[in-house]
Amino acid sequence: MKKVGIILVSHVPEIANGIPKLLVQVAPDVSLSSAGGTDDNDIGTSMEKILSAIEKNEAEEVLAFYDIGSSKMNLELAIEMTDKQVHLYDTAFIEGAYTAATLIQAGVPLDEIEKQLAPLKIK
Amino acid sequence: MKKVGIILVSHVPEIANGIPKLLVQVAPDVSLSSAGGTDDNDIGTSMEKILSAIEKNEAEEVLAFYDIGSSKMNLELAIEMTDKQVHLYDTAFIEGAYTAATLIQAGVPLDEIEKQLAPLKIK
Amino acid sequence: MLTAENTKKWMDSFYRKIEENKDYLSELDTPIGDGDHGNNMMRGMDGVKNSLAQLQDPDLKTVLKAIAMGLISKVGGASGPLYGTAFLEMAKKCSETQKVNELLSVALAGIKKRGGATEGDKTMVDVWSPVAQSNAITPKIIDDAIASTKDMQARKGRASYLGERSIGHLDPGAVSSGYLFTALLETEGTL
Amino acid sequence: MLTAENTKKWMDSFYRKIEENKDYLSELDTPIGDGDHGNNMMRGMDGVKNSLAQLQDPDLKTVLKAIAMGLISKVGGASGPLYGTAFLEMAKKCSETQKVNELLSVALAGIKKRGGATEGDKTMVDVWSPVAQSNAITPKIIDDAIASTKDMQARKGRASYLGERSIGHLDPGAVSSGYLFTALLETEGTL
Ligand SMILES: Nc1ncnc2c1ncn2[C@@H]1O[C@H](COP(=O)(O)OP(=O)(O)O)[C@@H](O)[C@H]1O
Ligand SMILES: Nc1ncnc2c1ncn2[C@@H]1O[C@H](COP(=O)(O)OP(=O)(O)O)[C@@H](O)[C@H]1O
Ligand SMILES: [Mg+2]
Ligand SMILES: [Mg+2]
Ligand SMILES: [Mg+2]
Ligand SMILES: [Mg+2]
Repeated sequence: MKKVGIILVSHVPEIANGIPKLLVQVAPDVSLSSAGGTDDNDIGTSMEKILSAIEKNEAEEVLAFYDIGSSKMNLELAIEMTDKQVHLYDTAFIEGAYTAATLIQAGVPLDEIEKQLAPLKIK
Repeated sequence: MKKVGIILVSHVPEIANGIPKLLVQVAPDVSLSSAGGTDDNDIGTSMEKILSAIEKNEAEEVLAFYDIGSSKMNLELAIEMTDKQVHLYDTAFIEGAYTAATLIQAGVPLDEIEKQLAPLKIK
Repeated sequence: MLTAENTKKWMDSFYRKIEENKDYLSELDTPIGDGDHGNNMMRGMDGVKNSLAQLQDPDLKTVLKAIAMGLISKVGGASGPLYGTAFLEMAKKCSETQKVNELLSVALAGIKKRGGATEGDKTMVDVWSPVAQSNAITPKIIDDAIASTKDMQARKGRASYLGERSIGHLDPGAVSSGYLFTALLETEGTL
Repeated sequence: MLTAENTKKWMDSFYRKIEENKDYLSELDTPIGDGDHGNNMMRGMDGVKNSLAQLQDPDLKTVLKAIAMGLISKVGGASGPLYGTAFLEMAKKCSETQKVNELLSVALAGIKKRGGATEGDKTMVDVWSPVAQSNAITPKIIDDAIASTKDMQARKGRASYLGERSIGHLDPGAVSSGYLFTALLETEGTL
């Protein structure tokens, strides 16, 4: 397992569950965890689900990606409540996560990954 | 129903099925159709599935969004095979589709929608 | 002065207003959002009610924290972490002061930090800010603040995607915040 | 000169090479891609085999079109629309000429248009291009073309995300294209 993992936060459970299927193909050694939907699996986000996705990620340090603005706020709250080091990116959701996954798998250091994520910042 | 619809193409069936759930909340009158995965529902894309998503969209004109590069090629092939007018955008996938859905629902004309999509172009 | 007791009463009153206006709040959220603000707030206030019901003789800090966690856990939309952060900040501050305007002032700062919005962005901030800054909260201050969001162009939240087309609609989070402060006004001993 | 008959034999031979090298192609796709190129091509060639088996006494155009549609329908990855477009372009052109280098030349143009790649981008184009441009295809031309992709930095496809780190690996689509042309070389009467 790589030292850096990825967490994915979406308003929709299916999206949160689906993205790891795209990423695992290029990043089999990257720990991927995700949080989608509200506590009742409605459309929305849940701080608790996000927190548990962060906690159960097997990596020491995690990169976080989200779909739209309201996910970010719950993600930030969760980040404040965990001891894990979480880096949050305002990039295109799927494309940012895909890029990060590819580069983590290839052993690229975080500062270089961030350089490659920079042009994907759209929020 | 609005005259402009949206089609979503992903490598992953769950992602393709999940995005409409995010969009329908802000765009109940926009026809949304999607194609995800290969013919066998493996990770990949299927020109036939894309073509049928285009054909079954209830709108006269559709805006197409996709996840990563290889989806685009099958999408272009499908576009060549349909009589429907399809506009393909190289924007952030979910964010582009969400923006377009919001604006179509509000009755914004296509040229203005495209202006708002322009800064989301990342591929 | 907030106390554990009057804060719980405040929440009872806010609960009832949300319950009464749930559909209206969701309707407000329809043209410029995703139409769920009333349901979100109702779910959140049910969460708050349940959390508060479980507390035995709590102090003010515990009450404010329970409100925050109820909202954060249950709302599901942007207003959850925003209202939640507001009450979390009040909880942090309330050992030092129980004065409403001082507590609302840290709450406002929390909302602004959490959502990145400022005055004029057509959000709940446009109600929280004038209320937190007034020496004496009045119905007029609240109503004017709510009404001011109508002509604003949204710069944060879902409504911001609509640009100029967001003008002409009240902001749903501003309206629900109005209920919160009206409930506060109506709760004896808080001000 | 391509005919319906020798084109079908060409595909039989390509099928066997893909079958034999399926795992190798997927291995090549692992460090710089998603590890599925062998499986994709195998699925595609199964599709081609089935499509061709259903044709009764077809002409060349029908054969080329069936190959294209088999690949487009079944591959599932980027190589599907790329190989598919190549054969589709050959099908469009083959009423006018059946000469291999003229057909490969329209096929190459199709691949470039479909994928936006050009020579040096570390893709199948780096094999299709020198082969299409040579007056006489030889094993050396094919092998050199494949080998040339090793030191290239990928600028298209999944490998391009790796930037400089894509250097030092053969491109899987270049290797599978090599099998296609080796199969062509080995099919009597095509050249
Ligand atoms: N970034 C923000 N800063 C401040 N308030 C915001 C922000 N985003 C949204 N809001 C407030 O939240 C309200 C919408 O809440 P709600 O409908 O519950 O969330 P969602 O938009 O996730 O469905 C808006 O009317 C606005 O007042
Ligand atoms: N834009 C492109 N232009 C030309 N060839 C490409 C392009 N993208 C990918 N390829 C070719 O496709 C091969 C990968 O095919 P495959 O693994 O089947 O697809 P995927 O990457 O979708 O999994 C690459 O090795 C390369 O030769
Ligand atoms: Mg809402
Ligand atoms: Mg919502
Ligand atoms: Mg591949
Ligand atoms: Mg693939």
